[in-house]
Amino acid sequence: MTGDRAFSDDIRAATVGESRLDACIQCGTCGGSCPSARDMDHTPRALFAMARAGLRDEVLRSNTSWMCVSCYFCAVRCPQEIHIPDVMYAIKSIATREGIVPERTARDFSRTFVDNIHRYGRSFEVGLVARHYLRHYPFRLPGMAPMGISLVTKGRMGFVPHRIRGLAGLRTILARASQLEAGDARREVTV
Amino acid sequence: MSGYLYYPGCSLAGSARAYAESLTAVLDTLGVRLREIDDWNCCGATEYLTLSPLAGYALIGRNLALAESQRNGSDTLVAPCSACYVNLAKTDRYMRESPVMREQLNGALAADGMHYTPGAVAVRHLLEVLVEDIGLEELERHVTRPLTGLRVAPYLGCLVSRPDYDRRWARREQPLELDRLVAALGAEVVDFPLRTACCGGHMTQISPDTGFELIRRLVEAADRGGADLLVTVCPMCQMNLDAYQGEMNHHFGTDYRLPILFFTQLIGLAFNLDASTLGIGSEVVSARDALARIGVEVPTVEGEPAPPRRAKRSQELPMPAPLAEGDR
Amino acid sequence: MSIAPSTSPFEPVVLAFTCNWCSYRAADLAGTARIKYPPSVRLIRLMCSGRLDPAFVLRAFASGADAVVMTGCWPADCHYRIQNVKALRRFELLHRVLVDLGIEPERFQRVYASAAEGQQLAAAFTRIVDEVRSLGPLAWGRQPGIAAESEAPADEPSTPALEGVPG
Amino acid sequence: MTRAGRGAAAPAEPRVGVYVCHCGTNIAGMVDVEAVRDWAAERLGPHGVVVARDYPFMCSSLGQELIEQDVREQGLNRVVVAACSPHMHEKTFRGACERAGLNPYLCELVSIREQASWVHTDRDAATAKSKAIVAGGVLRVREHAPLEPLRVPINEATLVVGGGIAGITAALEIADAGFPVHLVERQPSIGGHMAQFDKTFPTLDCAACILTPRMVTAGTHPNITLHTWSEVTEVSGYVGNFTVKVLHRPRYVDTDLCTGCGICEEKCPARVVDPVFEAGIGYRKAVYRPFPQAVPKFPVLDPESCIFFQRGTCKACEKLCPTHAIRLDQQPEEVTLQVGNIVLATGFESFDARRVEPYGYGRLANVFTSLEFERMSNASGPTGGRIVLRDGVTQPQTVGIVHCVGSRDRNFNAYCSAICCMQSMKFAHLVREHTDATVYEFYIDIRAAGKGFDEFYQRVQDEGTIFVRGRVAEVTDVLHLPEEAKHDGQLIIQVEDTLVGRQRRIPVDMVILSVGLEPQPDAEEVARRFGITCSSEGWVIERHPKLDPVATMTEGVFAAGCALGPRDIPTSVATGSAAAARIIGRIQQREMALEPIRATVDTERCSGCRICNDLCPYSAIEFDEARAVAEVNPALCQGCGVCVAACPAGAISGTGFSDAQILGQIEGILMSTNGTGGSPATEPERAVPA
Repeated sequence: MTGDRAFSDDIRAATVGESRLDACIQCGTCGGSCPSARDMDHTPRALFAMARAGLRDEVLRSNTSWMCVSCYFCAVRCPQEIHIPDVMYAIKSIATREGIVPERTARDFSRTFVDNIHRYGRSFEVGLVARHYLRHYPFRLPGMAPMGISLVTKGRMGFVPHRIRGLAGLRTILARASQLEAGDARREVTV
Repeated sequence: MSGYLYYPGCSLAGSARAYAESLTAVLDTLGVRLREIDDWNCCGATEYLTLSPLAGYALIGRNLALAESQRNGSDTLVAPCSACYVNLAKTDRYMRESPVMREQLNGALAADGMHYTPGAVAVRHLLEVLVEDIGLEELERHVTRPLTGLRVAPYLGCLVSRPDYDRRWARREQPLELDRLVAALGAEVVDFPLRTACCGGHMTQISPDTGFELIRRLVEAADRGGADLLVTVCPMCQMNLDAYQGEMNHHFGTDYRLPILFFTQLIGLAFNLDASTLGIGSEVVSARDALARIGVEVPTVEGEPAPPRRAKRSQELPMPAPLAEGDR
Repeated sequence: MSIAPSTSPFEPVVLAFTCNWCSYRAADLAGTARIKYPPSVRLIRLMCSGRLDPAFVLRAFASGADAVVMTGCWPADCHYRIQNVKALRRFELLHRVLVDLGIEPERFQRVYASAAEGQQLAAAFTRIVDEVRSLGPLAWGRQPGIAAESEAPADEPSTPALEGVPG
Repeated sequence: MTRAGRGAAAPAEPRVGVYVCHCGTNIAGMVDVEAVRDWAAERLGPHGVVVARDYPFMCSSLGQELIEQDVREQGLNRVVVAACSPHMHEKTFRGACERAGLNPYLCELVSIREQASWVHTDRDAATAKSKAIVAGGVLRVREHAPLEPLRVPINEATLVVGGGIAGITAALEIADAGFPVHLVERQPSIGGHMAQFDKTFPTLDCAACILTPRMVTAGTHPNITLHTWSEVTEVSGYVGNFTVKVLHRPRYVDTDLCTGCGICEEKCPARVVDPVFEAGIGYRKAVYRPFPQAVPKFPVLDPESCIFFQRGTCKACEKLCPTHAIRLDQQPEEVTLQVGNIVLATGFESFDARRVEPYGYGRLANVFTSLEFERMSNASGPTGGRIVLRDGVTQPQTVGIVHCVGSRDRNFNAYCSAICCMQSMKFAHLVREHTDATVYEFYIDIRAAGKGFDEFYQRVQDEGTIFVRGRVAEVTDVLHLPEEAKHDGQLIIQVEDTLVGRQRRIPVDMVILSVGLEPQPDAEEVARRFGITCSSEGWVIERHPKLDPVATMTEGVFAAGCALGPRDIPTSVATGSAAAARIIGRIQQREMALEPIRATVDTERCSGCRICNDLCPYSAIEFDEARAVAEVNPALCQGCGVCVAACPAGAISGTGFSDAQILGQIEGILMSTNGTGGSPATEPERAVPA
């Protein structure tokens, strides 16, 4: 098994900030610290070993990065100061770019969220939760009704989304950024 | 000390309106002026970076660019939401660190004629501003209704003291700033070792079993510590612990009723501000019973069990002293 | 520059004065650890950065150096107690004079490196070479007034401009 | 001493030999040594080079003979060797010259290995640079003058700082050789960390049984003067002749009268936690001996915890002392010592485990540090050797030992503390010996490279200790319900078992944190006081990490034990002995040769401006009022050269580093290294100065 030896370079390039991924000593502090480790099919440590072994496909198909909650416990505890959450974002973005969806629920939640931003410039909580639950947890909706009603009656759920004035400008910024990212997909983003 | 730039974030304009109302009321009392950034946009939480990092950072960068152009003398940008705070702070930090990042983000911002100079604004969380800039003594000076007898679990969640790449917090796992603030209000701080544990973030949306377990742990630990209520500094934490507490109870067959308030609501109460101006009442798990204790003289009533205290045995070995500021 | 690698049009010559106790050993350490830096950096050993006579710097520029670096112990760690602080004062003064003479500030720099800091020293050398490479060759030596200065005989090291500069 | 520099008699016709070393492939692999040789012969001919050779190993005896032969047969009066760093072989080649009858200071070693072949990757550029370096050497050596080394007498007495096992060893070796030693220790007793331990790995020797005899010998040795409860406050002078000030803190006990009976300690009503010897899990009195075998036997009184000093009444000790030895009005006392050499054996401090927040030390009662466990397992410790939880009673059923606490962690110390793996396995063995508990070891890597170490690892495995490969993420008392309900009151170790690839939560009763070793908190200050350098972490830097591992950059100051870095007992003892051997050798020589690098004043040119007077930190420059000129005292001058650079009249010159030598080297090193003329790089028309 030789694997894709350029893969960890790709991850490093896609990581914003310095990844330090090559410094991993496989101690497992990340996997031990992770609050969502039990949902992951590989611990972060194992994922990094796989990445270094060039198991590109298995890494991109792993749900590990999608289960990351960005709590940064791993980042502050890592004895090698690896920027683990940023590496997770990088792996997710490579998977997204290549159309690999290991974790539909998480991916869809992100998408719905991002979609709202494109529509309004801000997050629209009611729309977000409603769309997400209808799609993934329709059976949870009845159980959640009391909470929903409570939030609504207490004025915590607005039904009219706020649209920012500079939405058109924001969209051009995001479009330009996406362009830069695509053109730069394999170039070093960090220094 | 007047004049902070203010980035409320989407939740404060929506589900966490109580946070927005209470922080406004409290800062008004303290005479601190906030200037909301005009036409800010969503920071993308953790979701945008997932799909497209550069666009995610550009999204955040637009807010920083707006802040810079609207500075007008104030160069501290306050974010009350922990996720917004960390996003803004990280973007600024990475732009400072990496010339490539600086060039690319400003390239994207230029599409709408915008620009951000890294370091132009100092991004800080509301908690830090209250503790560091305004100071506990100043807060204490405004306390007219000490929260005597109220037992509070201080909960920071992630993202305030972590990742903290600029190392502004002495402790990143057990910071005591919120504890000190709660104590300054006259309330009793319960031992709450999970003060920076994860609330589950979006796990309630993508992996409910894990999300509920993370919520349970926090609620259980606060309950074990004897807390009347838990205070938080982040709308996401508040939402998870408050709104999903019922579903969590249902999932585990438990019956916790732990009110979750924003720390600014608690400050407001200690300042003797009207509960309605602080958004109290909008919490899903009602804080009525817990708050009934405030303002009432609560001496050590007979019959009420004294706080548990382990009998000191002669053979007990001494404990190390807590880490002091001067220790290296 | 004739010794430059053929790929680059201009490769500066950087002369670094080193302290026998710290930076010279840091350079030894960089060697032992095979840490790389550009070959255009050449070292001269002194016992202390405090030995650096302004005349050495002027002679170096006059003889073709594109930049001169004074390296030495960290301020509190001088092998000779406090002599590097005197060196620092002299450096600041000379730096000002050189800038007045039209030399870019990047061409005369100082770097601290303890005997253990081979990596840091190599990194500083690399950075300085990059900076000087972008400045281009030093044209100063061809200015008539200065050229005359540099032709002072070897046994008259103190130049009039710096005469009487105490440490 | 010979005066040199400007005006010194240099032979009129320099005949320089250039010798380029291949160093096997170390140099020849990246530098074209033949080209350097040819270039030197051809282009440096005008500068006096009469012979240029290359050789695979110049430092070999054949290589040296080559030089000797040329000096004799070709009448060379200057030699340049282009090889490794002068810190490596300068003495070698000077020796070769001396054997051939040439003054050794007419030889210059220039480095084309550390400064060229090892740091560059472009062969042409490295070769060009090597030529320039050789040219620098040739133009420098032309200006060399014959010198004689300075000879300084060596005071027979030695100062040893730190009374741990390394310092005790060094002191005993030197004292046994018949020379006086002053042993200074900050604590009330010598013994150091080793005195706190119960057993030593991997042999499980009783630490006290092997240490106590040495402590007693040191305490009673006629050649050793103990200065306990004392600190070195000032060091001046130089090798052979240091003057050291030592502050004796008041013990409040007259040691001439005290018999060490211990009644004062027994009767003292003030009982306080002992954070030093008992590592915070035991108590001592205000007047105390840290442990029964303390050397010297005299107690000290700690005014911070003494009731009399704090509140003004008590004096129980004074009243009850049978020999009336208590002196509550004792004052600190400073003594001045004259010594020839110094050994720094200042040891280490344990990493403060409270800094690793997720491990809960200081918050969770049953999390202990390694030092606490050492005291607990010690039969003379606070629990009498019983392994118990913080309640002082309950024996643990399960114990988790955490490796690498504060070590191999860029947030704290990036280095490996070297002893923790073995110490942790020793703990596992001791827990198993004293209790029936199940023991877990949580490790990243097991580092058991010493003699008998891996065998010990296997033994501990055989004893049933469970090894889990994974760095512990956190220790918590927050349970995950319902599956952990039965572990209420226990601690949970959360870790990724990396060999399984799963997060595990392992309930234990007791956690032992195997904390790393750090330099003493005042290491930098001490280094400054003794004029040596330490690394950014604070460990003493050796003169050479391989070949001179106990000497420092400062002549006459040696280091031993953990002051040099984390190490175990045998290595501490070995470095203590090594430092002693070096010093004994020097004392027996009675004097030693020093580099004659000194400043001298040409009184003819001195204008008497006195600028130099205030520049010398050694007060080596005196002003002769009568003649109105400055003079340098060569015995005090250390050769830094600051005055040389500052003299506005150019009246001060520095031997070995004269203006002419350095200016020559500048010209040479900037010489163009290709083309045909021997001219400077950018100004072809400018000639090399005479």
